[in-house]
Amino acid sequence: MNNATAPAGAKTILEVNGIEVIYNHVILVLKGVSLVVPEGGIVAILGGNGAGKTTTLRAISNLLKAERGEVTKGSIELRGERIEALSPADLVERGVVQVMEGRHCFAHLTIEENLLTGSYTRKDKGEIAANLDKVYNYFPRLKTRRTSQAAYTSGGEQQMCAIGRALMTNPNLVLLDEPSMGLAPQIVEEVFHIVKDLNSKEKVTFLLAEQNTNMALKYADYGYIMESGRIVMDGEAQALASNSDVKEFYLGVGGDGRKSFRDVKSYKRRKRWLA
Amino acid sequence: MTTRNIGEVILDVKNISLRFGGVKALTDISFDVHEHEIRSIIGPNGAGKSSMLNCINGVYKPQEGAITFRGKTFSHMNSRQVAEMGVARTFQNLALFKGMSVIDNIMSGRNLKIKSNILLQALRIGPAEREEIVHREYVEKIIDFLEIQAYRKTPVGQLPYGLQKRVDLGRALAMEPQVLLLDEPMAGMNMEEKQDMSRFIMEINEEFGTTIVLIEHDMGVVMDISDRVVVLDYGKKIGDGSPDEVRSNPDVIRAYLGAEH
Amino acid sequence: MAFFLETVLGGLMTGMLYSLVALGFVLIFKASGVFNFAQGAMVLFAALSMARFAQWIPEWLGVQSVWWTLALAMAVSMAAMVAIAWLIERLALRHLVNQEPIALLMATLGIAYFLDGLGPLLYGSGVYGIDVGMPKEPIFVLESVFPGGILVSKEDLYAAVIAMVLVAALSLFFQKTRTGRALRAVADDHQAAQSIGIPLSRIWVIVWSVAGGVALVTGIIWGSKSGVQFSLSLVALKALPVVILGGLTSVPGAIIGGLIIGLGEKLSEIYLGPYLGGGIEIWFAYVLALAFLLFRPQGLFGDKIIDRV
Amino acid sequence: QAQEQYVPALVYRTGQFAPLGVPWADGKLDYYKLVNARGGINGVQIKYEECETGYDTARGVECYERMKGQNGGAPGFETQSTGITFAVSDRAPGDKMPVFTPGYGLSQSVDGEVFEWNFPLLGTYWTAADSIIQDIMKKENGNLKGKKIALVYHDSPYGKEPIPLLQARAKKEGFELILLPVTAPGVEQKSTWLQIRQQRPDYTLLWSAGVMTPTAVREAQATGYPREKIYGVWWAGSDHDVREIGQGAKGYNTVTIHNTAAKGAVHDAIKTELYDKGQGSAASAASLGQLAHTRGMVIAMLQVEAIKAAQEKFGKDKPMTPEQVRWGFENLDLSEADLKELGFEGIVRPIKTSCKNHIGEDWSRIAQWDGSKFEVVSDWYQADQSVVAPLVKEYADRYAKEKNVTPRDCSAVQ
Amino acid sequence: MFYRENGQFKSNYRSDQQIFPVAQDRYAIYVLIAAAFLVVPLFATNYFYQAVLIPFVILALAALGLNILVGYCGQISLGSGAFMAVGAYAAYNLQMRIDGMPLILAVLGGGVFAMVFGVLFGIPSLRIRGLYLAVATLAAQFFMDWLASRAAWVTNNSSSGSVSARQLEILGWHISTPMEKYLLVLAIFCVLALLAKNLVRSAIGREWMAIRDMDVAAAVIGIRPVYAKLSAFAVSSFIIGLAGALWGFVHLGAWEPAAFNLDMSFKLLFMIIIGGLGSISGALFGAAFFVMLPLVLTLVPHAIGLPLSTATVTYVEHMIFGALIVFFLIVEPHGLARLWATARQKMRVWPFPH
Ligand SMILES: Nc1ncnc2c1ncn2[C@@H]1O[C@H](COP(=O)(O)OP(=O)(O)OP(=O)(O)O)[C@@H](O)[C@H]1O
Ligand SMILES: Nc1ncnc2c1ncn2[C@@H]1O[C@H](COP(=O)(O)OP(=O)(O)OP(=O)(O)O)[C@@H](O)[C@H]1O
Ligand SMILES: [Mg+2]
Ligand SMILES: [Mg+2]
Repeated sequence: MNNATAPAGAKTILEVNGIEVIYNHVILVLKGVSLVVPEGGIVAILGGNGAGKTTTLRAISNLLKAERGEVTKGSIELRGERIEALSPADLVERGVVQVMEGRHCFAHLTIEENLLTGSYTRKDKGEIAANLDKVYNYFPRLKTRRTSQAAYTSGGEQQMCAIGRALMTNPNLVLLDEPSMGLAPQIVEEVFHIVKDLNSKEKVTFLLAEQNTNMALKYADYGYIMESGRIVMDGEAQALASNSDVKEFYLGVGGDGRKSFRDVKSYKRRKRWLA
Repeated sequence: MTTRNIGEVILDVKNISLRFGGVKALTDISFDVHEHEIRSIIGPNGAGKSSMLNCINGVYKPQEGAITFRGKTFSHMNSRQVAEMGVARTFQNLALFKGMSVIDNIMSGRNLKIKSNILLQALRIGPAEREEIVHREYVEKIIDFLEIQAYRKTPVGQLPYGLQKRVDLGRALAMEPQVLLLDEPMAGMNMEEKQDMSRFIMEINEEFGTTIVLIEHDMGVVMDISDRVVVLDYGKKIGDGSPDEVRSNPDVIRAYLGAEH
Repeated sequence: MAFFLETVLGGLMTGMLYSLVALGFVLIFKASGVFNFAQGAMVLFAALSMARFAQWIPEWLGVQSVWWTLALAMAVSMAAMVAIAWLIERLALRHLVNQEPIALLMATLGIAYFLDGLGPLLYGSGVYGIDVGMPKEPIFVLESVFPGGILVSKEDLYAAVIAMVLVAALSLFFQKTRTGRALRAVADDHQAAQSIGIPLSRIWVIVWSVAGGVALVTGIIWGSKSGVQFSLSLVALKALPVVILGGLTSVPGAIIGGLIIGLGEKLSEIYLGPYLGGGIEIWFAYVLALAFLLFRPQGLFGDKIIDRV
Repeated sequence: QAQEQYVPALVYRTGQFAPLGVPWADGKLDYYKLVNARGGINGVQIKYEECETGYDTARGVECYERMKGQNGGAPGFETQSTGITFAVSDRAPGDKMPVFTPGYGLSQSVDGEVFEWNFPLLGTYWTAADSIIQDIMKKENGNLKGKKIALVYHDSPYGKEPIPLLQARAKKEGFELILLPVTAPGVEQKSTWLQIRQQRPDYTLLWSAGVMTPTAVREAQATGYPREKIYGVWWAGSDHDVREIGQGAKGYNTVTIHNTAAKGAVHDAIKTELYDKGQGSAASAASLGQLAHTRGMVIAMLQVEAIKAAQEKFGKDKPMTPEQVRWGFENLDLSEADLKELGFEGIVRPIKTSCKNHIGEDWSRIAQWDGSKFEVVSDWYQADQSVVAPLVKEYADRYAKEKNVTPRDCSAVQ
Repeated sequence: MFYRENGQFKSNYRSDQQIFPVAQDRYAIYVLIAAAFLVVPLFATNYFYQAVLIPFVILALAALGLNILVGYCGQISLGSGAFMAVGAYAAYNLQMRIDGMPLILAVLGGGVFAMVFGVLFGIPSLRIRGLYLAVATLAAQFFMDWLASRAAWVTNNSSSGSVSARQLEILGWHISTPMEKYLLVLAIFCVLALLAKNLVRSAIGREWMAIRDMDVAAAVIGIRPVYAKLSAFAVSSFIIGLAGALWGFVHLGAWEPAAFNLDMSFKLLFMIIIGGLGSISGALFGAAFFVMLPLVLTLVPHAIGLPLSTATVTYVEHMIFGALIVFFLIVEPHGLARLWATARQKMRVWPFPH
C-alpha cells in the first residue's frame, strides 16, 4: 500500500514519494510515506499519537531542519517541482503554508500584529487590508480581541489566530496540523466549516493531520491512515468512514452503534493489521 | 457506577473571583466536589476552566473567595502546601520536565515523600538507597498501569504528544493524591487513545478512590464518565448538575454545546 | 552644589554613551531572541575599520577632502559590517534555528572570539585614532550662578544627541514597520515565523546589519573619545547592566537604563567610593541593576515574561 | 657546528596591551638579531623563541613551564608582566631560573639577599615614583607641604606597586596623597576625573596601562586639567599612548629609565644591518627610536651582557646554564665605555649589580610630550635611598617571612 | 555488534539504578579510572602534568560544579570565576590565619565559604530568570574582583596583592612533584564526581531538573523553588570553590586577583556548553576541549614550521577557536557528551543504520 494514486479526475498539487525522515541522525520516524493531494481537495492524514503525521507535514513545509530532522529518502513535488531544497519562506511564496501543531502564536504580539505578520510576503497594502477583513469575517472572535497580547488569550482564540495568520499569506495549499486540538466542540465545528468554506469558495487545498477522525472524515474528500511511520490505509473519505476497522478503532463505533466510554474499561482491543 | 460510594464534600470552592488586569477570568464561582466522584468542568475556550484549577492548586491567587479542602478553608495557599494536602494535577499544555526520562518525571512526583537529606543522597548509602528503591517500585507500578513500559528511559521531550499526556498523568498519580485535577487529558488523542485514557481515569477513581476533577472538551467522554458537571462561560458559572441536567440546560446549549448534542 | 550638578550631568552623559552600546544588544535580542555577546567585538571591529580606512583611503585614492575621506571610510566600514552580518547568518545562525537561548549565546561568544582575532589581523593591533571633528575642549555653563560654572563635555553632548536620534529612529522602526513586526515575531518563535513565510535568513542579515551600523556609530563615538584599540570591545561589559535594567526587549529602555546606570555609577563612585576604597562603579552598576530587577524581573521596560500553564 | 644559546622570549603581541607589547617584543628581537648578525655572543648564536602570553598570567606560566627546560634550558625569563612575575618568582628558586624584570616586577626584589633569582634591573616602580616626586619638588622649590598629589592607578598589583613609596614620601614631605583606583580596562574614567576636578590636586601621577592612558589624558583634556601636571609611569609614556591625542596631550610628562629621544649607534646598526636588508622585526624602521622599542633593545642587551659576563667566568664559546647566567646578572658591570662600544651611549646609564643590589642602577628622568613626540626635559634623578632602601628592606623581610625564604648572606658571596 | 545490552537482564531495581547499567560501560569506566591513576603516571612528563593534566582535572571539577547549577538546575551563571576566587582566597586565609590548618581542611573550608557566597548571590535567582540572571551574576564576579584587589584582609595584607600557597602537605605526605599534585586532584575529582552523580540521580537532582524544565509544574508537585535553587547554588559553588582552592594552591601556587576574572567564568560556561549541559561527562569533555585546543593550536603551526609571527598565530588561533565553538554548537547543540551518546547509540544498532 505504498504508492498511493491520485483520486481520479483532479490535478495533483502535491505529491509525496516514499519519504524517510530521521531525527537527530538516529531516530527513524517516517519509513517511506507516499501521498498525493489533488488541487482543490481536502485530504486528511489520520492516525494515532506518534504515527508521524506532524513529521510528514513538517517535511513538506520544510520545517524539519529546526527540529534537527532531515528527509533522507524520497521526493516531494509541488505541481511537479521538487521542493525539498526550498526554504519555508520560498514555499509560502508559492502558496504553501503550515499551521503548526500547538498554535505557536507570537506571544508578545497582539492578535492583530500576529495576523499582520502573516502578510509579510504580501506587498500590496490593499490586498493585506482585504485579507485582514476576510480573516476577521471568518473569526469575529479575533476582532474583539485584536489588541490583546496573544499569550493571554485562550487556547481557542490562539488556534483561530494561528489559522487566521496562515490565511493572511493568501495560500493555495494549507497544511493544517491538528486544528481541533483543545477546542470546544462548537469551535471545532466552526473551524471545519471555515475550512470547507475556504475550500469551496476560494479553492484553497487542505492537507490536514487530525486525531478527530470523526470530524476529519466528515469534511475531507480523501484520507490516509498512518501508523508508526507508514501509511496503512487510504481511500475516499466515505469509504474510510464506512470501513469497519476504521469505525471500530478510529471512530469508537462498534457493530452496535457508539460505545459508551464507561464500557471501555472492560476490554482492550488490538488492531488487526499491526503485529 | 453503583460500586462507588460518593462521600462528603471534600473540596468546596466559594465565590472565587480572579482578574488579570482588566480581564475577568473568573467571577464569583462556587461549586463543590464530593469525595470519590468524577466532577467535570466544561465551557468554551477562554471560559476560565484552567484558571479555576490554577486557583485550586495555588498557581494563581484569586482576588476574592475561599477554597475549603477537607474542612480547612484557605484563600491563599502556596503550591507546595496544596501538594502536601494531597492535590495533584495535570496540565493542559503539557508541563513535563522535558529533559528528564519518563521514570525520572514520574519519580519526581514522589519527591514529597522522600525523607533522606541531601548528604545521604550524595553518599547514596543506607536509607537513601533503600528509599530510592521503594519509590522506584511504586513508580514501576504506575508505569505498568499506564502501559508505558517501553518508554521508561526515553526523554519525555521525544515522546509523541499522547504518551506525554500519560506521563503527565503518571507524575500526578505518583503523588498518591486524594484529589486529582485533570486539565484536558484527552486533547489531541484519537478515539482509541481516548478510550484508554478514560479507562485509566475510571480505574484510578474506582480502585484508589481518588476524587477527580476533569476538564474536557470531548462531550462524549464528559457525559459518559462524570458524575456531575460544572459549566463555565466567560468566567461565570452557567450550569451545574448531572450530565443529563447539564445537557438539557438551555444556557449551556447556547453557550457551549450547540444544537446538535 | 555645582560639583553635584557636574556629577549628575557627567553621569547622564556617560549613561547615554552606554546606551549606544546597549542598543546593539537590544536590537539583536528583540529581533531574534539572541543575546549577542559579540556586540563588543563588533564595536571594535567597526571602529577599527573606520579608523584604518580613514587612514588608508587618502593614501590609496589620493582623496584630499577630510569629509570625503570620512564618508568613504564610513561607507566601506558599513559594507564590512553588512558582510559580517551576512557571514554570521550563513555560517552560524542559519544552522542554529530553534535552539535554546544559551546555545545561541555561546555561539555569539564564539563569533566574538572570531572577530577579536580577525579585527587586529586585518587592521593591525596598534592604537588608532578616529577624528570626526568632535570637539574636545569642555564648555562651562551657568557661570553666572556658580563660580567657575558647570563643566559640560561638548563631545559627550554630541554623542548623547546622536544616541537619542538613533533610539528614536529604531523605536519607530520596530513599532511601525512591517519588518519591525516581523523581527519581533522572529524573536518570539523562530519556527512559527518560518512557517508563515518570514525569511529568517534575510531578517537576520538585516538585524545584524543594523546592529553592525549601531556598532559602527558606537565605535566612532567611543573611538574618537578614547582611541581605537583592543579594549574598546570591553565597553560591552559596561553596557550589560544597562541592557538588563532597561529590559532586553526595549529600545527606549536602553536609554532610560543608560541614564540610571550612568548616574548611579558616577554618584556612587564619587560619594560612596571614597568610603569603600574606590573603584566600585563597575560592580555597583550591576548591583544597581540587580536591585531594580528584584522589583521587575524583566527590566524596567522589558516585555513581561510570560508563563502560563 | 655553531653553538646555540636558547633564549625564550615571553611577549604579548595581542590583547589589551598589544600596542605596548609589539614594539617591546620587536625591540628585543631586533637586538638578538643584531647580535647574531655580528657573530653571536662570543660565537654562540642566540636561538630565540617567542611565546605569546597576551598579558595573561596563566598563559605566561604555561610558556614558562614549557620553555624552561627546552633546548638545553632557558637562561632566564623576562616576563613582561607583573602578574607573571609574581607567579614565576615563586617557582624560580626551585627551578633555579633567573627572572629579570627591567622597570617592573616586585619593587622589593632589589634585595638580592632575599631574592636570589630576581633582577629588577634599571628601576622599579618605587624608583619611578621617587624620581617623579623629586621632579615635582624641584618645580615646587623643594617644598610640598600642604600640596595635594593624586595617584590615578590601574586597579591591579601593577598599579598598586607605587603606593607604599608614595605614602612614605607623603609622610616625609607633608603632602596629601589622593588615591584613585581605576577598574581595568579603564575605558570610562569620568568619575575619576570629576573627583580630580573637585579636589584639584596639584599634581597627578598616572599608573596606567593600555587604553587607560589615552583615556585619562583625554579626560584630563575634557575636564580642563593641565596636562603639564600629569606624570605617567614609563609604561604609560610611549608614543602610541598619546600620539592620537596630539596637541591635546601637549605637556604630558612621563618618567623614563632611558633616554627616550636619543638614538644611539646601535639604532643605526640595526637600521643598516637589519631593516635595510628587510630583516627587521617591526613593520618599518620608523619604529626605531620609539620608546617601547628602544626599551626592548635595552632589555635584550642587558640579557646578552649577563650571558657574556657569565661566559667570562664559566667559559666562552658555549651556551650558559641558568645558574651561570644568574651569576652573570649578579655581576653585571657596564661602564660608560662598555655602553659606548655597544652603541648605547647616552641611552642608558652605567650599571653595576651585586649580590645585595639586584637593580644595578636606579636613575631615571622625565620626558614630556611636545605635541608630536617625547622630549627629555629633566636631568637624571636617582631614587632617594633614604626613602627607598628602608621600604625595600621592610617588604623583602616580609616576603621572606611569608614564603619561608632564608636570606642569603651576601658577605659570604664574593 | 559487541556493544549491546541484550542479555543483561536486571532482576532488581538496585542493579537497574546503577550509574552505568550497561556492563560494557561499567568496565570501560573502571579501566579508564585505573588508567588515569596507574598508567598515566608511567609516561606523563612534568610539562604534560602541569600544562595539561592538572589544569584539566581542576577545570573539569569546576565545570562539574557549574554544570550542576546551569545544566541541571537551569540557572545560568557568569559568576563562577568569583566563586572560584572565594574558594581560593578563603582557603588561603584559613591556612595563613590558623596555625597548623591541614591542607585538606583549608581546601574544604574554601569550598564552604564559596558555598555561602554562592547562596548569597543565588538569592536573586528566586526572582530573576534566564539571561537576566546570567547578567546579574556578573555582579558577583565584579564584586569579587574588586574585593580581592581592594580589601587587604582578603589577601592577608600581602604587600603586592598577590598571594601564594604554602607547601602542600597531607598527613605528612609532601605533595611537591607534578605527579603527586595530579594524583591529588584526580582523587578529589573522582570522589566529588561520584558524589555529584549520586546527587543528580537522587531526589534532589530531580528537583533541580524539574525547576530547570518547568518551574510551575515543579511547584505543583510540591517542589520548593527556594530550596531547589539555593541548594543547587550551594552544591555548585561548593564544588567550584573547591576547584578554585585547588587551582590556586595546586596549579598556580601563587596568584593575583586576575587569575579568577571574567575570562574564567566564560571559559567554564563554554566548557559545560561545549561539553554538554546536564551531564557529568560533559564537564570532562568540555574541560578537555578547552585545555587541549589552545595547546594544539599553538603547537601545530610550530610543529609544521609555519613562518607566522606569534601575533598572527594568536589571532588565527582566536579565530579558529571561535569558529570551532560555533561549529560544535551547530553539530550538536547539546554538547560533546550528546555527540558521544549518539555515537554509542549508533554503535548499539551497528551494523544497521537505525
Ligand atoms: N524533534 C524530534 N526529535 C526526536 N524525535 C521526534 C521529534 N519530533 C518527533 N519525534 C518522534 O517522531 C515520531 C512521530 O512524531 P510526530 O510528531 O510526527 O507524530 P504525530 O503523528 O504528529 O503525533 P501526535 O498525534 O501526537 O501529534 C514520534 O515517535 C516522536 O517521538
Ligand atoms: N496569566 C494570565 N494572564 C492574563 N490573562 C490570563 C492568564 N491566564 C489566563 N488568562 C485569561 O483568562 C481567561 C481564561 O483562561 P483559561 O486558560 O482559564 O481558559 P480555559 O477555560 O482553560 O480555556 P481553554 O479551553 O481554551 O483552555 C482567558 O481570557 C485568558 O486570556
Ligand atoms: Mg502531531
Ligand atoms: Mg484551559
